[in-house]
Amino acid sequence: MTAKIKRDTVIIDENTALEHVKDGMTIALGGFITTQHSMSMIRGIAKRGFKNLTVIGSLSPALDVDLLVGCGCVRRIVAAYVGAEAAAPMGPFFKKAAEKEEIDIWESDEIIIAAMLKATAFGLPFFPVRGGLGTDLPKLNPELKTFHDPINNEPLLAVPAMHIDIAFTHASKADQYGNTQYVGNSFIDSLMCRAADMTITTVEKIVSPEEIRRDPFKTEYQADLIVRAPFGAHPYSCHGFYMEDEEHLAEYATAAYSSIKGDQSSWESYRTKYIETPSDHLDYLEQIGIRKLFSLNEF
Amino acid sequence: MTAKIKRDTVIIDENTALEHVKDGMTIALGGFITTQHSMSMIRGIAKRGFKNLTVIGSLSPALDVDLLVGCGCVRRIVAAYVGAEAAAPMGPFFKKAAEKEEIDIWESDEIIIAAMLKATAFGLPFFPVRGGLGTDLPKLNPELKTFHDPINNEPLLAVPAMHIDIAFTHASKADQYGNTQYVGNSFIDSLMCRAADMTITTVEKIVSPEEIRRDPFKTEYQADLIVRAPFGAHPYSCHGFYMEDEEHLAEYATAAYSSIKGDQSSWESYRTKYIETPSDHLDYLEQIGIRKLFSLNEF
Amino acid sequence: MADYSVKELMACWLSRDLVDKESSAVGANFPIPRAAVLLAHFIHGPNMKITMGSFSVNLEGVNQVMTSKYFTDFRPVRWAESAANFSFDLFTFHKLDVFFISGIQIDAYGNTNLIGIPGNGKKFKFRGPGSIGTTTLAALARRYYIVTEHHTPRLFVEKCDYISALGFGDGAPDLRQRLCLPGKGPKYCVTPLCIFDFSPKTHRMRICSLHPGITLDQVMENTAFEPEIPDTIPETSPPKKMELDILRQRVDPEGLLR
Amino acid sequence: MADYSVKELMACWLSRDLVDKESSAVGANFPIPRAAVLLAHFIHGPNMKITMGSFSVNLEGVNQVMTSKYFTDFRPVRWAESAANFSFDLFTFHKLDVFFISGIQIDAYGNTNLIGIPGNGKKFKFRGPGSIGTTTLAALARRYYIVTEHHTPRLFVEKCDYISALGFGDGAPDLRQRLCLPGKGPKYCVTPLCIFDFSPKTHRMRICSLHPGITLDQVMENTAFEPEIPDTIPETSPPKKMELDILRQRVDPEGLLR
Repeated sequence: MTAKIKRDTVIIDENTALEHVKDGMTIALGGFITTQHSMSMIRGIAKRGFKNLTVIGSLSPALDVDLLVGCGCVRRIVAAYVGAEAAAPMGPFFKKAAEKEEIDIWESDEIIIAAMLKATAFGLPFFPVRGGLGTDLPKLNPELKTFHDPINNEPLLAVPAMHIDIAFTHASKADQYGNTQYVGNSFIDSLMCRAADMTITTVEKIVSPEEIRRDPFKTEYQADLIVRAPFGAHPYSCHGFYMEDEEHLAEYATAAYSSIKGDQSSWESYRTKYIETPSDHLDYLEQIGIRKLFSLNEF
Repeated sequence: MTAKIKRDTVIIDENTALEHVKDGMTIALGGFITTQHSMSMIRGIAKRGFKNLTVIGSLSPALDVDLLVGCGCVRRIVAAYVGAEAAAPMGPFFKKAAEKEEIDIWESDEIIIAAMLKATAFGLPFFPVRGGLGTDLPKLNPELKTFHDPINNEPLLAVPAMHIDIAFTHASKADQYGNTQYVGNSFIDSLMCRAADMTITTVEKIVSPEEIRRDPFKTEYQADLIVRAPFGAHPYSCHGFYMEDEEHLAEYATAAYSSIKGDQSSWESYRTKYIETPSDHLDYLEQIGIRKLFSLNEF
Repeated sequence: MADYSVKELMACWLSRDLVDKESSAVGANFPIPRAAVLLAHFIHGPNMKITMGSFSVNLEGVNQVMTSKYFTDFRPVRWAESAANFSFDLFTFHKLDVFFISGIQIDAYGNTNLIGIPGNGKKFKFRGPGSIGTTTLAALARRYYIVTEHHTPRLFVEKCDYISALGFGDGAPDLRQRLCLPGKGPKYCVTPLCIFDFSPKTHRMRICSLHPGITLDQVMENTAFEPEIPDTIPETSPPKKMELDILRQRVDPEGLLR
Repeated sequence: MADYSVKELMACWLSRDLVDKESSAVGANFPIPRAAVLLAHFIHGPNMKITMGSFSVNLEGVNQVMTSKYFTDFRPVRWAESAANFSFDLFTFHKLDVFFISGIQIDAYGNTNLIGIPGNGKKFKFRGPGSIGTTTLAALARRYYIVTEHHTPRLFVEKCDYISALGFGDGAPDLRQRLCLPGKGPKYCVTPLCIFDFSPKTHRMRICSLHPGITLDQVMENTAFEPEIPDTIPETSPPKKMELDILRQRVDPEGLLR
């Protein structure tokens, strides 16, 4: 009855996805602490050597952000914590770069970052919060402005919006049209995607549109681009799929700590093996090995 | 090993639930337009003749709010629309009370009400929005204040928080501890419950805690009190259970329109039959009849 | 004798102004814009982001869509890819491309009134239904259309008694920029008699086309303000057979627009 | 020789100050408060609103709880009644009853620092891990506890170099009211040597009790500020057998606190 028109698929490969990144961009990384970071994309960014990025971590990111600092990609960090808890209380490269003033830190706490994301997602110049009054955060981060509200004249902190070029998230599954669902918690990803100009999501599995429609209430957002990446959050966990690879996190932390103490050998070999040499994400997984990957199952 | 301590159940009957309502309170009613209003509670409020209520409708409520106006319970209304679309484009009692200045209307649109709920839920004195600038809303509702933001000096509207005593919502199911889930959309209910001091939720079904735990991501909020009320949203729809009872909505609208035109007979008989005489919600359902109720199934 | 109704004409005309990949929302109980969006989706917009009530749907491969009398109708869930998250999505309308607005008054600068009419020293001689979501959406959506099933002098006034949704205010050229509103305002006003657009200089309504069989005098008699009138006024392009076929078979099988 | 560790003492003591029906949140990798909350839940708080990571759980009938090394551990989902909605719940901490905070500096007025230490003309001679959620939670949660596994003069300072979480600022009696902060601030500071509370008049830390075997001199030597010292200082009440049994069998089977 009508000319055959077709809906577009948004699935692309990781190289094409990474062509959207440019030096100096502001990127937001989803997940939370040690789970669901889009590591295949983050390693891809590190490998390609992008520069002067502003990196918004997942409120409290893990060593995903530390890796980008260690690879020299970062000019400015928005994060309330950089570390992997028991596996590495602090990101070594983050710590050193902060102390050497090689990076700017947009000083904040998790809720202040979430407020910045809300302001951005809602198209508002700022979002008001109470936390931070009476602390040194406004001194360390002059973008946070104390003001008095127009209704009750109460003191509040205005958290400004921040333009975000790309959000990188890692989800359980998506269909070919970008509809994205999680087995577990999506943490701040939904808000991040609404705040960013573009969302690139790596997924454990691509599923049929019919599977997504089976429970449309589970759909968290519609990503602009989908990249298939099984074990895409490794060495972090992905709810419902695998847990943290603690050995790998320890290997990273050890290498990074020796690097900041002056011995570059183990960091160079880590970087060569896991970042520079693998041609793509699946090649990286080959380095990790099937036996290790399948040892990480939940429970 | 330890003294036997037990977790409390929060299931109560509708009479006990309604003892929490007092004259002059501010109550918020969940649902959206023609779906999922907690009608058993609303009819109970009308029957008991509470006075001077401030009623926050579900952004755009239906004739649930109109019924409370018609029964003389309402002093002030927060609603962006009062009507039932095709079944009755406007609430008759609302229209008459507005024109006779018998009620105050907190003039707004849906997003401005949602902003008020956000401010309240987030413990903020106000929430900033752009919509409403250049309109007559701030003139009609002087609580909406134009201000300039502390970051970019852009004009914005400050929507104040509003203290809410009780939120009444209607959900698909809950366990005995108040964990509440929906088959369909929960619209603004989650936000309303976080804004109110207390949440009283009527449910189609009470289910086991194990059934709730089967998908904890579906839990929208933990209600303070749960009242069992199958067909509790009648004559409105409840996603996954039943559709609007259009005949009943027409019966209401016809009665209400004759009342505002001066003929009280059909309104008095409606009110007697459906509000005053039934001793409780199940008695009301007997008035509606099983044949009618089971004709309302979805699809 | 036309083989289509004026509502069908309005829906078909509107559908041609919608673009693939755009997002749109249609308010409650508003059948002409709803039909326009679905028609565009079936004809040239397979990637349009369509909402039916609170659901995001895509109807590729769907032969026939039921109409909904109520915004919250649950049945479109069968085609839903996601459900509106009221916590987020009510606040992100600056990302919405297209919205549709009506009113109990529509004025020369595209402002609309859903609140009411004052009189006798009172706020409301006549109370309207309320602003619904129009106040915010008129401010934020990238563009919107004013659509009305009636065209009378009481509806089309020089100045709304109350403005519930801001069009171009008093026509000042930079009003929306001064208010920092992201939306560009109303693009067209579609009535049963004609299409108005807005003069780029004055932001005043301007006759864009007259529906087949309608004269300029008919429009002027039913409009209480003086719209701008260009030298030549084309006829509104009527529905094509292909459009009517899809409209009647797939979008409006119950014939609500007939 | 005590048959319990000081961490077990701290957890048991803290658990007694938690009340049934209260809501509490425990930050990442913070085993003593985590144990205190679960212990209170098992002993006298069946209606406590407990979070394990991002899940709201109730553990009635659960014999043994695994410990989590990571905040985002997915395994407590087995007991979850709901999952945190980051869009709402991160902004509603004024409804949270109880929180726990640590720091790389803790000062005489209960302010804490997780940001870092300046030096040599630089912002950071030593960069700390970051404020996590403490800035907001210290402002909003109805009360909080400062809990630390260490008690040294470098940690307990007169004034934090940077305040990341506000306790009582400079001790001004109405500081929190002036700032309109809903939270009442820190209630106790629990260390491996003693319990501090805060003088109601000065808001300065005051020794509340000394752990069994600890002398006042030991506390003073390890505290770089002068706390207020009452005339009589009781001994911190040690764990009861029942508490230790539940702690070791149900809450901390791996013995992280031993």
